[in-house]
This record gives sequence, C-alpha cells and structure tokens, in this order.
Amino acid sequence: MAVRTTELTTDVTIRLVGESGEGTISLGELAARMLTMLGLEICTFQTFPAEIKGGTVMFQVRARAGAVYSEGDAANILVALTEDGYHLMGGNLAEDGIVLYDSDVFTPTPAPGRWDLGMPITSMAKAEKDALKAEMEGEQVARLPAPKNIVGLGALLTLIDAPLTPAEQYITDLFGRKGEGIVRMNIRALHSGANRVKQEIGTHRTPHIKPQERTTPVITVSGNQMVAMGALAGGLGFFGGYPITPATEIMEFLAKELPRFGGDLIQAEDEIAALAMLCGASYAGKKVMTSTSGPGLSLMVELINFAGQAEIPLVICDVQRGGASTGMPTKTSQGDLNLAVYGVHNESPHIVFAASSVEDCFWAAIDALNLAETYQCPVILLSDQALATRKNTLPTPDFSAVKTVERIKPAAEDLGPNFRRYLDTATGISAMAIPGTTGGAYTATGIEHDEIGNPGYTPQLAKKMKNKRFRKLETLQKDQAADFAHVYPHKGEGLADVGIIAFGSTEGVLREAAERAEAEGISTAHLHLRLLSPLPLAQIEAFVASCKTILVPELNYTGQLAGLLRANVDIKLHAYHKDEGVPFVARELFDQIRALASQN
Amino acid sequence: MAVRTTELTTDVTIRLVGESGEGTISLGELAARMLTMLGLEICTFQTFPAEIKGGTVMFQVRARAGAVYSEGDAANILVALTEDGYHLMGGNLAEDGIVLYDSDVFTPTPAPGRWDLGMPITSMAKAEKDALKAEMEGEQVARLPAPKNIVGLGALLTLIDAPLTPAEQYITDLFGRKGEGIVRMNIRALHSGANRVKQEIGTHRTPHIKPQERTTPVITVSGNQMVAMGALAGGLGFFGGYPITPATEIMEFLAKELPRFGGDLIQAEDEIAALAMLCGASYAGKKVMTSTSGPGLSLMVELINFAGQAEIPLVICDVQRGGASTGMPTKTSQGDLNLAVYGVHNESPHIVFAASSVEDCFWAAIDALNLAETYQCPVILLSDQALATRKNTLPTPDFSAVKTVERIKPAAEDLGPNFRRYLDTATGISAMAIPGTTGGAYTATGIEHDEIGNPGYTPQLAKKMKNKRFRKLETLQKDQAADFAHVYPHKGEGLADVGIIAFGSTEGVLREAAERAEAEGISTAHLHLRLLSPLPLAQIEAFVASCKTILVPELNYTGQLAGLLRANVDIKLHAYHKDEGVPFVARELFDQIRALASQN
Amino acid sequence: MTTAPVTFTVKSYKSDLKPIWCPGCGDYGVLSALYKAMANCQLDPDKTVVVSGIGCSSRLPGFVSSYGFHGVHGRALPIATGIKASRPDLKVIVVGGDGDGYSIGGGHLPHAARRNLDMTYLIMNNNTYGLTKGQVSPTSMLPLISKNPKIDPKRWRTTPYGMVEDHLDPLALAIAADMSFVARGFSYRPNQLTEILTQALQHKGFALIDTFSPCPTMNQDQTDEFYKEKTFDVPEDHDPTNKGAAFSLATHPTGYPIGVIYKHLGKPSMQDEGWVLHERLAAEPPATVEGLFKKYL
Amino acid sequence: MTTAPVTFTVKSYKSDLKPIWCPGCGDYGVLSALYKAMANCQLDPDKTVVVSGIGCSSRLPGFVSSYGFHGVHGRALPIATGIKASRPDLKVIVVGGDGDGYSIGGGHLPHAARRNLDMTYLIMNNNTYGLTKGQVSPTSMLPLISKNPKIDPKRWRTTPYGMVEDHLDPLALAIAADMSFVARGFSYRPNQLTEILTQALQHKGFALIDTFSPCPTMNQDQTDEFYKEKTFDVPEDHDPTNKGAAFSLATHPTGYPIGVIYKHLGKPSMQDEGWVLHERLAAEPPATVEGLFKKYL
Ligand SMILES: Cc1ncc(C[n+]2csc(CCOP(=O)(O)OP(=O)(O)O)c2C)c(N)n1
Ligand SMILES: Cc1ncc(C[n+]2csc(CCOP(=O)(O)OP(=O)(O)O)c2C)c(N)n1
Ligand code: SF4
Ligand code: SF4
Ligand SMILES: [Mg+2]
Ligand SMILES: [Mg+2]
Repeated sequence: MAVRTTELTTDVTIRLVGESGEGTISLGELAARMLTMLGLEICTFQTFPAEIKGGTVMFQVRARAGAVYSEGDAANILVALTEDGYHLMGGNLAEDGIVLYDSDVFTPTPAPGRWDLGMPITSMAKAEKDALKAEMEGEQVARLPAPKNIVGLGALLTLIDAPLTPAEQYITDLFGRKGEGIVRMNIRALHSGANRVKQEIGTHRTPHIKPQERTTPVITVSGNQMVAMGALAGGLGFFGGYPITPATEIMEFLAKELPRFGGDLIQAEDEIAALAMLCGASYAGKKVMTSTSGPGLSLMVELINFAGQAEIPLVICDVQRGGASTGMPTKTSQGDLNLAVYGVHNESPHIVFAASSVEDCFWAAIDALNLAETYQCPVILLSDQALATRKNTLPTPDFSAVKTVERIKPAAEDLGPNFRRYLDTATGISAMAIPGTTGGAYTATGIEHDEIGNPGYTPQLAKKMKNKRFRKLETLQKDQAADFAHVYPHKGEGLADVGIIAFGSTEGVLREAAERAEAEGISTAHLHLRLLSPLPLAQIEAFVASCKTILVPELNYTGQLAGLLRANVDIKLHAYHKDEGVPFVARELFDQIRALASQN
Repeated sequence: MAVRTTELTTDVTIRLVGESGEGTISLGELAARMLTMLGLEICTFQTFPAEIKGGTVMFQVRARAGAVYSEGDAANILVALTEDGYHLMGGNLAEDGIVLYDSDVFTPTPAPGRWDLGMPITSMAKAEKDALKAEMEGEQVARLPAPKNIVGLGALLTLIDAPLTPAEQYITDLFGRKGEGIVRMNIRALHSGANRVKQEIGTHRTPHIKPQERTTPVITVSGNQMVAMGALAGGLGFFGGYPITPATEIMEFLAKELPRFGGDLIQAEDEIAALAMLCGASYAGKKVMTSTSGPGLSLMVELINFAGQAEIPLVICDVQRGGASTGMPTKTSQGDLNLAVYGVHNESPHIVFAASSVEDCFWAAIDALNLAETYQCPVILLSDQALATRKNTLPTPDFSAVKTVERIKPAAEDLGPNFRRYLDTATGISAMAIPGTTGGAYTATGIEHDEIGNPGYTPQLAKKMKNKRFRKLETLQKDQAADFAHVYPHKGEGLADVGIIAFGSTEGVLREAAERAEAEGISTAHLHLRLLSPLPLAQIEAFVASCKTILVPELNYTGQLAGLLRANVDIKLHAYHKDEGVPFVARELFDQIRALASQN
Repeated sequence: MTTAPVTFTVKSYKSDLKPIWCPGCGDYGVLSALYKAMANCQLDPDKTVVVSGIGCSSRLPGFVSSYGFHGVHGRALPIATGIKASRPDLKVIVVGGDGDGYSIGGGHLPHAARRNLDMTYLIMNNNTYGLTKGQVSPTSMLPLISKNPKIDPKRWRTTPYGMVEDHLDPLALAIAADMSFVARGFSYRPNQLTEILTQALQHKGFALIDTFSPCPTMNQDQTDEFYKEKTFDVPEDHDPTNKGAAFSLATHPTGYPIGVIYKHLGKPSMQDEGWVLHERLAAEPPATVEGLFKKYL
Repeated sequence: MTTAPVTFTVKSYKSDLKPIWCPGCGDYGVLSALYKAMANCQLDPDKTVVVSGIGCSSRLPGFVSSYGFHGVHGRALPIATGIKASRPDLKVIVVGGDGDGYSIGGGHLPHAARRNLDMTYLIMNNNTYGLTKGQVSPTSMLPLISKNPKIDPKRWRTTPYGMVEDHLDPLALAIAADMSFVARGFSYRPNQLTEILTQALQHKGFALIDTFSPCPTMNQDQTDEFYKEKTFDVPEDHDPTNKGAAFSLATHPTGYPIGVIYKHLGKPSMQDEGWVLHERLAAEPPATVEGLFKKYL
C-alpha cells in the first residue's frame, strides 16, 4: 500500500448529495455527529426537494477547530450517491477536492486536480445486508434498508483520517434496541467502507482535522429548535399555528414541550384562525407565539394590523422561504422584510426583529416575547429556511442571562368603571387589565377609540390616539434600540474602508467574509441589525459616519433592506442582492467587499 | 324691509351638518343640484358617522363660476340642523360667514363678524305637513317626513340670491309621481323658507354667484361612479367583490350595469374568495376587477402575490379609508400606499396606480385594466373615501380617447404540446392562451416554474424566471411611465421655488394651493403621480432637478410616499403628512409652500 | 337554572355606552335577553368576555359591562377559542351577525364544533348585511315554500336582478358539524330567547344559537311579521339528542322551528382532554429549558 | 354514459409530467380513475380546466394534459367559480386534499353549494396533511366505533399526546349545505371510482366526491386495509334524493359508505339564473357607457 498524505487542516467542508429518502440526510447527520464527537465545531446546511418523495437532497457539513460561521463554500469532499445529485449540486468543489461516488450508480467525468474515488456503495451495503440475512432469517431483516449510509460513513471518516471507535460506539447505542444482529451488520458496513478507502487511498492528499479537546460540553441544535426553546425560556403560554414548510418544526417541537411547561397549543384551521387565537389568548393574559412562512404571513396581515391598533402583544416567527407565492418552499430567502415592515393597511405600530444565527434564535425569541409585552404590539421575528434547518455546535446558553418581561398591570386605584385601558401616557405604554381583574373590564377594539376604548372618530381623537400608539416605538428607539444593533468594529484607526449593514441569517457568512477582508488589509466594519422596524436610527447614523462606504448585502430580489435604509436614513449605499434560493457564500461577499474597497 | 347687500362672488362654500338619516345629505344634494342648474361647477364632500343610525353627518358643497378643484375650506354658509353637528363640524367659517340654524333645536352662542340666522325649520316644515294633512286625510300623508330639507333649500337659495324657479320645476319632477298634494306641500315649504330669509335679511351681506351660461352639458358624478363607468368602458368582463365601506358603491353600481354589458358579477363569501374568483375568470380570458378597502386589501395579499407570480391580469380598486384595522371606516386617508406597494411576501411584480380626481377615476380605471392586460399582473388602483364620495360637475368624457388593450394571444405556430406560456422574452411579456384554444393548454402556477409552467427550483431557473417577470416592469417604465406622471410646470423661468410631488385625491386641493402660491409670487411646480409602482424614475428625477426644494404632502401618518421616493430616488424632500380622517384644505398646503419657499 | 344567591342583576351588565342601533332593530331585544340570561346564570362580569366580529350586531360587546373583544370581520370564533383554550376559568360569549358568522367567518364553524370548547355563540341573523347597508347575505331568504329564485327573487343592492344563490341553512350545517348544542331564537319572543340563552350558557360544550333579529332599516322582507308567521315552536315531543330527528326539524320544509333543536350530550371537549393532559403532565417533574437542552448535548 | 364517438382515450389526458407521489400513494389510483372518467365523458382537454390548491394531491393538474390551474392553499373552489361563472362553456374539475378543502378552504364549501355551478370537486382524502409531512387534518380519524379520543388517541406530529379534536364529517356537511351531488369514492376500488366520477362529471350542478386515498408515507393508521375493512357499498335500495336517508347514511355509526349518497336533482343553479338574465338583457338595446352617462346629466 502506498503512503497517503493527510493534509492537516482546521476547516473541512463535506457535501452529500443523493435522492430524497435514500439516507443522504442521515449520512450527513451521522457525519456531523462524529465530527462533533471529535471536539470540532460544526455548521450544517440542507436543501430538500419540494417534491414529496424523490428529488435531489443536499446536506453539507462544515467542521472547524474553533468557531464556525457558515456552512462553507467549496466542498473538500463531495459524496455523490446519484448522478442527478452530482450534476445539480456537485459544482463548487475545492481545487484539490475529492469526489466519493457510488460506482454502482454512475461515474463522473474526470476533472483535473480532483480525485474521483469510486466505490460500489450500493452493492457493498447490500452485501452486508445479505450477510445478515444469511445469519438470521425473517421478515424483519428482509425489510431492513441496506446500510448505505453507514458504508458511506466509514469511508468518509477514513478519508479524513478520523478514528472509527466513536462511530462504533454510536452505532451500538443507536441500533442497540433493534437487536445485536443489526448492530453487527452496521459495524461491518462501517469497516467495509473504511477498508475500501484504505485500499484506494494510495498517495492521494486527503484533509485531516486534528480532534480537539472540549472543555465544556456543546449542544448541536438547529435554528428552529432554538426559536422554540427560546420561546419556552421567554415564558410562552399559548401557541396557535398551521403547518407550513419550513416553519412546521417549531410547532411540532412545541406541541410536545409546551404542555410540559403548562402552556397550550392548537393546530388551527388556517393561519388567520391561528393569529386570531393568539389575539384571544394574549388578551386573556398569555404570552403567545405562532410560526409560519410567507404565504401564512400574508394571510395574517389583517390581524397583525388589528393587534397593532388594539395593542395586543404577540409574536409571529416568520421562517422565510424561497420565491413569491408558493415559490420554492424548501429553499431560502430574506424576501419577507418588506411585508413584515410595511404589511398593514393604513398604519398601526408593530416591531420587526431578525434572528442572526442559530444561537441568536434562542435569544431573539426571548427578546421578541419581551418586546411584545413591553410595547403591547405584534412582533414579527424573521428567520429563514437556511437558518431554521442549520445545525450548529454551541455552548449551552447562559440561563442566568435570560430576562423576561411581565405584562404591565393597572394599579388598583386606576381600576373601576372608567378604567382607561388606552391611557395616553408619556411613553405611549398603558397598563393592560387581564380578564378576571375586578374593575379592569374594557373592550379591546380595532375601531379608533378613546382612552377607555369607546369608539370615536374626531380628527382630534384620531390624532391623539395614533400619537399614543406610535409613541411606543419612539420609546423603544430611545430605550432599547442600541441593544439590538450589533456592531463588529473594524480593526485599526480611522474610518473603515467598507461598512456592511445586514440582517438575519447572513451574519456568520458576513463575519467570515469580513475577517478575510481584514486579513487582506481591507478594514471592514459590520453592523448587524436585529431590530428592523423601528430602525435603530441613531446607531445606524453613527455607524455610517464611521465608514468610507457602505455595502448592504441581502438575499432578496430588489434589495429590501437597502430600500428601508434609504427611506429612513440619509445614506449612500451599495446594494448587493440576489434571490435564487441558496445562501451567500463567503467568497462572493468577500469579492463584493474587495471591489467596493478598491473604489474608495 | 331693509336693503340687503349681496356680495358678488365667484366661489361659495356651503356646509350642512345634522343628524344622519334626517335629510341633511338630501338637502345638500338638492342644493348642489340647483347650483349646477345655475351653470356653476360644483364639488362636494361628505362624511358619515360609522354608527348605523344617528351620529353627525356633514355635507359640503362648493360652487364656482369655473373649474372647481376642491370641496373648499372655510364655509360661507353653515346650515346647522343639530347642536351636536354645530359643535363637531361648525368650526372653520369664513370671517363674514352666515350660520343658518334650526332655532327649534338650539341657539348658537354668537360670534363676532358672523351672522347667525335662526329659523324654526322643524316647526315650519311641520306646519306645511299639517297643512297638507288638513287638505287630504290618510295614512300616506301621516307617514310622510316633514319637508325640513325643502324649507332649508328655499332659505339657502334665497340667501345666495338665487332664483326659485328651477327648484320649483325640480320639485315638480321629483315628487310628481307621488301625487299633486305632495308637490304642493314641497313648493309651499320652499317658499316658506325663502320668505323667512327675505324677512330676516335686513342689511346683512350675503354671497351671490352670478348664474353662468353653459355651452356644453355637464354630468354630476362621484369618484366611485366614475371608477365603475371607467371599468365598463375598459371592457370589464367579470367582477367579484365583498361589501365594504366606502367601496361598496362600485360593486352595487356594477351589479346593475355589468350584466347589461354582457359581464358577470358575484358577491363572494369574503375578499379572499373574491380575488380567487378574479384569478379564475382572468385566466379564463376576462378582464376582471374587484373593489375593496383596507381590511379587504389585507386579506387579498396572498392572492395578489400569486397573480404576480402566475402572471394573471387583474385590477383591485382600493378605496382607502381612515385608520388602521377597522379604524374610521367612513373617513378618508391615503394610508394604504405601503401595503399596495410592498404587500407581498418575497417579491412578485405588480403595479400600483392612483386616481387623482373624480374625472380621472374614469380614465384611471381604464388605464388600470389596460396595464393589467399589457403586463399580465395585478394592478392596485388607489382611490379614497373623499374622492369616492366627492361629486363634481364635469364634461362628459371624450369617448374617442378611450383605448383598450386586448390580451396577447399566442401565435398559431407557438401552440402545441410544449406551448411556452412563460416564454422568456425581451420585454418579459409572453403570450397567454385562453382555455378553449387548441394546443394552448398549460398549468398556471404560483410555484417557481420553467417557461412551460412545470415546477423547478434550481438557482439558475429561479433567476431566469424572476428576471423575466420583473423585466415587465422595466418595460413599463421605458414605454409608458412618462404618461402617468403628470407635471404642472411653474410659471416663469429657472427653477421652481417649490416643487410638489403627490398622488391621489389631493391633486385638486394642491392645484388650488399652488395657484395661490403662484399668485403670491412663489413659483410652484407640481408632479402628480398616477403610477406609483414601479415609479416613473426618470420623470421624477427630471422634475426634482427643476425645483429648488421639494414638498411631499400626503394624508397618512408616516409619510409613505416620501419614504417610497427616498427609497428609490436620490432626493432631498420635505414631508408633510397627517392622518386624521379629513382631507387637506388649500390654506394649510399653501402655508406649507410658503414656509418652504421662505427657507430657500 | 341556577339557585345561587342573586348577586348580579340585569343592571350589573349594562355598560355606559348607549346602543347605536336603529329604532326597531331586533338587536335591542337580543341584548336585553342576553342581560337577563347572564343574570339568570349569575355570570361575574369581571370573569366574562363577550367577543364579536364586525357588523351592527357585533357592536354588542361595548354595551355589556363585562370584558369585551371587538375583533375583525369574521374572526370572533377563533379569537374566542384563544381566550377559552388558554383561560378555561373565563366565561366566553361570542356574538355577531349572519354575514360575519356564516359568510366570511363560516369556515371556522365546523372547527369550533370539533373542539367543543365551553362557549356560547349567539348569531343575530337578520338575513342581510346591516352595517354595509343591505347586501345579500348567505341566509338572505327567498319567500319560503318555493326556494326557486325565479319566483319573486329578492332584489338586494348587489342582486338587482334577483338573487341567484340559494340560502344556506345554519341549523342543518351546525348539526352536520355535530355542534353539541344547536338552537334557534327570535328577538321578538324575549322570554323564550332568554330561556334558550340561559340553557346555552349552562351547556357544557359549544352552543350555537341562531337568532332571528329583524333589520327594519335594510330588510323589509324578513320583518318581525314575517318571522312571526313563519316560525313555530319546537314540538314538545322533539328529542334533541336524536340527530336524525334534529336534522329533519332543522330542514323543515315550511317553517322555522324556534327552540333547542339538537344536543350532543357528553361529546368530548378539547378542553377536557387538554386538562387531563395538564393534570397528567403536572404529575411529572417540572420541565425546564435547561433540562430540554440536555437532549441536544 | 355518453354514446358519442370515441375521440379521446385515456392517453389523451396524460401529460408529459411524471407524478412525483410516493410509491403506494392513493393518488395514483385517483388520477387513473379520473383519466378514465374523462374519457368516458369524452371531455375535450382543450376545453377542460383542472383546478387545485396546494398539497400532494393538488399537484394533479400538472399530470393532466388539459388546461390547469395550480392555485394557493385552500382557494381552489373560488378560483374554479371564477372560471366557470365567466366561461360556462368550459368543463371545470376541482381537485385537492382534505386539508386544502376542509380546513383552510372549508369556508368556501357551503357557498359553492349555494351557487351550484356545474363543477366536479374531487377531494383526495388521506386524513392527514401529506405534503407538510403528517400533521392532523380535520378528517384525521380516531379508530372507528369509539369517537372518544381518550381511547387510543392517534399521535400526529402536532398532537403528540393524542388528538383532542373530533374529526368532521364531510358528507354530512355537504348534505346539510345541500350540494346537489354528494358521493364517496375509494382509490383502491378503481372501477367504482371511475363510475362515480363519470356520473359526477355528467351531473348538472355542483358535485362533491370525497375519495379515500391512502397516504402510506404519513398515515400508517388509515391504510388501504383499514379502508377496505371499514367501507361498505351504498345499499342498492338507497334513495339518494331522500335527504334524510342520505344524512343517516352519511353519518353511519360503524362504517363508511362508498357510492352516491345524495342528489338534489333540479336544484337551481346560479348559472341558469345568470343565463336567463343574460338572455333577458340581450333582448334590450345594447348598453353603452355613453348611454350610461346620460343619467348623470
Ligand atoms: C375584511 C372586511 N370585509 C368587509 C368589511 C365590511 N363589513 C362590515 S360589517 C359587514 C357585514 C355585516 O353583516 P352582518 O355580519 O350580518 O352584521 P349586521 O350588520 O347585519 O348585524 C361587512 C361586509 C369589513 N369590516 N372587513
Ligand atoms: C397559506 C398556506 N399555508 C400553509 C401551507 C403549507 N401546506 C402546503 S400543503 C398543506 C396541507 C396538505 O394537506 P392536504 O391538503 O390534505 O393535501 P395532501 O398533501 O394530504 O394531499 C399545507 C398546510 C401553504 N402552502 N399555504
Ligand atoms: S341597519 Fe339593521 S341591523 Fe343595523 S342597527 Fe339598523 S336595524 Fe339594526
Ligand atoms: S406523502 Fe402521502 S399523500 Fe403525499 S405523495 Fe406521499 S403517500 Fe401520497
Ligand atoms: Mg346581518
Ligand atoms: Mg391530505
């Protein structure tokens, strides 16, 4: 056997493509799990077909010895289980990339620099299954899927020169209750994949990350899971929702967990009913949330406006997906910003907030529930498909930092027959009686109304009450906006060559691009907005003043954040936007930064 | 009898206030009719209570010898039938104004300069009714309302020194079929009102407009009526709608007339169903329209986006009303601009258009239907409560100027099994087969799709097809935008002192303010936008370059047009906005212009 | 009826806001029957929420001195569901019009039946859209006997050539949806209506009361006289727990029964199940987010 | 059945797009029965529109070579109404899932019945949300016999502690709404389904066919075996024009009838009335906008 060259690296990206429902995702998840067990930090990304069954799926996992900002770009290793998958998602490989393909299925046309490693994965897996069948007869074995994913896992781990022991242990745990035979088959499959790679490896260069020592344990979670757990930490009491990709997982998670925390969840007949239920439960005193995606958010517009006008706290987590209308339900986008900010007829106040990372999903859900309570209005929390399904290794959140805001109850002396629920105060915020409170009875209404809640339409009243409601947003801007505009300052003195303003799930990939720019001598500052409406104007203005030029990158067609900024701030900016269903990669953002810097 | 002083004027504003359902509106309409018959041009304005019955109504009619731009400001004559009405809407009188009040009901506190003319209108009307009862017994007479409005009419006409003969004729025609007795009672009531004024007039100064000679006949129509007639002229084939104030009248008008033109109308079960029906009927080959107001527009968001994505032509006339949510349904506002422009999740192309005057409502409806057909997408046509209920005297439209656009049908050679409904063309516009066309079968869909209409989600396809759809808006900007940005240039040389950019129903009152400014030496240009999305960018830029400073006045809370302009054009502007349920008056706009000019 | 000591009287439920309905509007009668039924049941105004949509009838919550929720058009039921599901200790009464409840909001009805929460839904059915001034509603009726619109079709403001759509039958739909209490009232029979409402308020589960409430301003066809003529009392021997019988009565070919039409006693309620669940989970060690995260280590 | 010369065969209706349903999905059977029924009726694909909402089943229009309309979730019926009302010459077939038709779109059903346009609405009822991967649907069923959710409640992805809501009964609701043709099919009885669909396509008025169409991927409870066991043929002597009998059959306590359950023959259709109107107005002098303006002089 010739001697392999393992390339010691701190950063490896593995992409897996195959047919949906054929184990590609489970192979990816297993690989991610193993990399985590080696002490590495991981970030994953997956895209599904919108087809019910069939269609190409892609799973990408990136592992680093240290914080990992994005799911990576060019893959070091591509595992291709189908020809379609290979053609659709097999582009963008590292220069010395490796293609591990199922030679039972197809053979890729060779490309220079690349190592194409063919392996009859299907027949190898079938052989293991047949071996088990020979050992133990029966229906159960016959119906088992052949362990293609485990063969692949063995091969993959060997390619990156990782030990097999943790995988063996994991397989034993995972399949333990299915019986000893099945464990045996899978362990054999693991080794069969591994051995095959060892045979083929020759002098090929393969990447190898040194296992790391972990001092504190990490969790591996997705954005959707973190939103759900943040909502629980934030005191959620009621959830009403309607299934929709890619938001359903939040509801499914909470269906299981919320009742354990004393809360209730209803699957409503549609999104309108879901939001109406939220309005009712919030009025009744609960902290409430729903999760949806674009089509559902569209249906909620009328009631978002109502809740703004009637001053009812609630949170809508909008997990953005690709395309207008039904569009591309399993792809990603940041295209709902405009609808979230402007989507009410006439005007009532509401807040738009965006989660920027898997970790932030937890905190953003808590912040959103708190903002809703504090300012008594709807909060739209933006996530997106890429963020929602992205898995990261993270330290367990610091629970001592969790603060929750409780509803402002009226003082005893204010209660009585003329309780002024909509009292016109200096902050705009007025106390809200919860049904059951003696002397707190009032009628919540979407009609223009006086302080008591009685309908009224004079110009004077309209002006006074609209000022009252919108004053709450001014209070927010004064009191809290600074907390929600995160600045990554540039290194060095003077103005930054390039300032980046962005929101949402692009934070990580932008950090990566910015660090690369800094490394190449372009000083780069980055303002990442969690609060999008009302905008933290003072913070934006200060940031703009600290940069020579401003780049606003976002994943939508018309440049919605750029428009929002221009509408509200005196700003010159360079908009970079596209909306093709896939996330940014660091390289293209770096290119944008470099191009802008060179124009300075 | 002392000698009266009639003040010859070219412009008189009469305001009537009273309890809803008590004849105030009918008195106003009669007065308007009489003024029209005197050859004057009129403009009316009314506000209703949102209460079902009861509550104060206000009707204002302004008459001029020559074009009348707005419903006027300070009233020359206030007719107050109730004390509540007097207090609520009785402010803002001309310095030498006259208050004609029903002294059976209340007596206003005198104010300097003003002439308060008390008249026991209720008892005078009752006396006439009793007289008739004495003449002819019977149920029918007993149930008649006392002719308070006719007593008031006689008084009003005499106050402005107008002849009674046209009114006598009109009464005879109007009540003729109810019997001779009723005609008699009303004519007596008319004279009783008139005589009472003659007795009281003394040396008081009263306004008098000289009757004009009309060369061409005029029509007296409202904005809602003109939208409906424009739709008929534009070739409307199907209307689906759901009642909502203040848009219902359009549907009610068309329920009667559309079938006579061969079209169909359905009152749907809700606004979502209404718009869904439009999608179906348009796909089936008809020109389609619905009318609604804010809450209904909110419910339509999901399907507007669908129609943009599936490229289905349709028109939504949004008659804006006051307040967010249910708000102030009978008041006016320009608050739905943001929702109309930005109200879709992710992004699909649609067009926002605004009617600027009662006359323009006719042409705007035609333009909207034509734009929908040409660019195969939804067109939102903005009107508002003030414009919808405003009545103007106008020449009958020039029908030879009506042009209608027909659907682009596929060429015979393009039909067949692979007919490409969504062909990616240079203009973005592709031919649309109508069901029944042999070889034209395709599936319209809101999922991202290829040229045939088959679903597809690759980044390449998403990009190509989104470009195709949005290219249509670029074509519109290139080919037609200039037609939809009306410029009133300033008089004189050089830059205008003040440039006004506005949209919708404020056109008239802005013309008035601008002319006043011109008269006072402030050169004022005015760009009135009918097309709001996509914006006619080139035209706006040219206009901005022709002015020293820009004023953007609008009737909403946050300055939506100002934001839209800033988001899209490099512009410095002064926003003036408020949203209290009532239209602008010329004086406040003039004040804004003057203040701005003085800062130059 | 309750035998608890009388703490609340009709006056306890009257708010300071004066109803703004037209003279002669049927909704006045409904409101006063509701006050009486609430007093019969001794509902605590501070623990009661009256929920509505938009319409003339939907202004009712403002006239009751309890907690109120005046929502948007057609969404009273899901709003009420949110209140009741999250706060079972509150009494929830839902009110509104036929347009609100059967047209734009009609989709929510079967699902309210499925959940069977303890709520009373009182529809003031005037067979038209009152507030928007007289358009056809899904219950706008053709002269009884002939349902054929060719015969004397009613000309509403949106059907100037006559109605072209059949009207729907709320009671039949309610029974088909298996609502656990289905009744019809008539505002011009105040005592009977009070009695029906009292029963409904005491019913365990979801109760629908379709109440004829004439709109003299916009509907001159279905006047109080019309209803007086066309309605009849539910026969003494009618067994409301017999679904087939209830369906026949509801679809009676020549008249409109007034009274309790259908009852599904003991129909499970989402709420029972919910509470059983909460009780069951309450026995488990208290859940914490910290604990949850352990799964993801 | 039609006796016209055969111009169109099953092949005429197959499009180039290959169905993307899971192996074993009931929708395959429905699609092929639909092809056959269309051939039986000799529908011209160029004059036929197949309309749907969103869901696995709603992908069907793409697999038929006629005109198609793949709309948004829950709005297939009003879309189809717009097509049919404005183009009565077209044949309109509406298809979709139980979530699409009975949950988000359920509010449109009674109004389709009221209008009674000539349309066929074929619901592929798999008692779950297929496309979003297995949540509870309004027709998600508890084991028959006991409707009490306490007994072995089905744990869907959004009801992990068991279902807490009763399921609704589409046939009973359809009869209560007086739809003029109400039937149930089963995709594993292809010939019967073809026959029912053929009748429905030939029916004058609105026809609903609720069709059991198993989803082996997401619903392992209501499998083809389950349906085979629990369904029975509509008895020979059943009179579908008897509304009461139809209601009893639809609400049968121990099984699910397959066949034609209810027919309201001669129920007026909005379309008849519409056309009568058009004919009547066609006799008047042609309307012009110029003429209209004369009223406002
Ligand atoms: C989304 C929406 N669409 C339309 C309206 C206008 N609207 C207000 S009340 C109403 C119907 C009223 O009829 P009904 O519910 O029967 O109540 P009623 O006034 O007859 O008591 C309508 C269509 C609205 N407020 N919101
Ligand atoms: C407004 C909206 N809400 C939610 C969704 C997500 N969604 C797509 S299909 C579907 C339900 C599918 O169930 P069903 O209609 O029974 O069809 P099946 O897939 O079972 O055939 C849902 C909730 C959507 N597309 N649009
Ligand atoms: S319009 Fe009809 S329903 Fe409304 S208040 Fe008047 S009478 Fe009552
Ligand atoms: S998920 Fe179910 S309904 Fe959807 S295609 Fe698969 S088997 Fe059919
Ligand atoms: Mg009504
Ligand atoms: Mg289904």
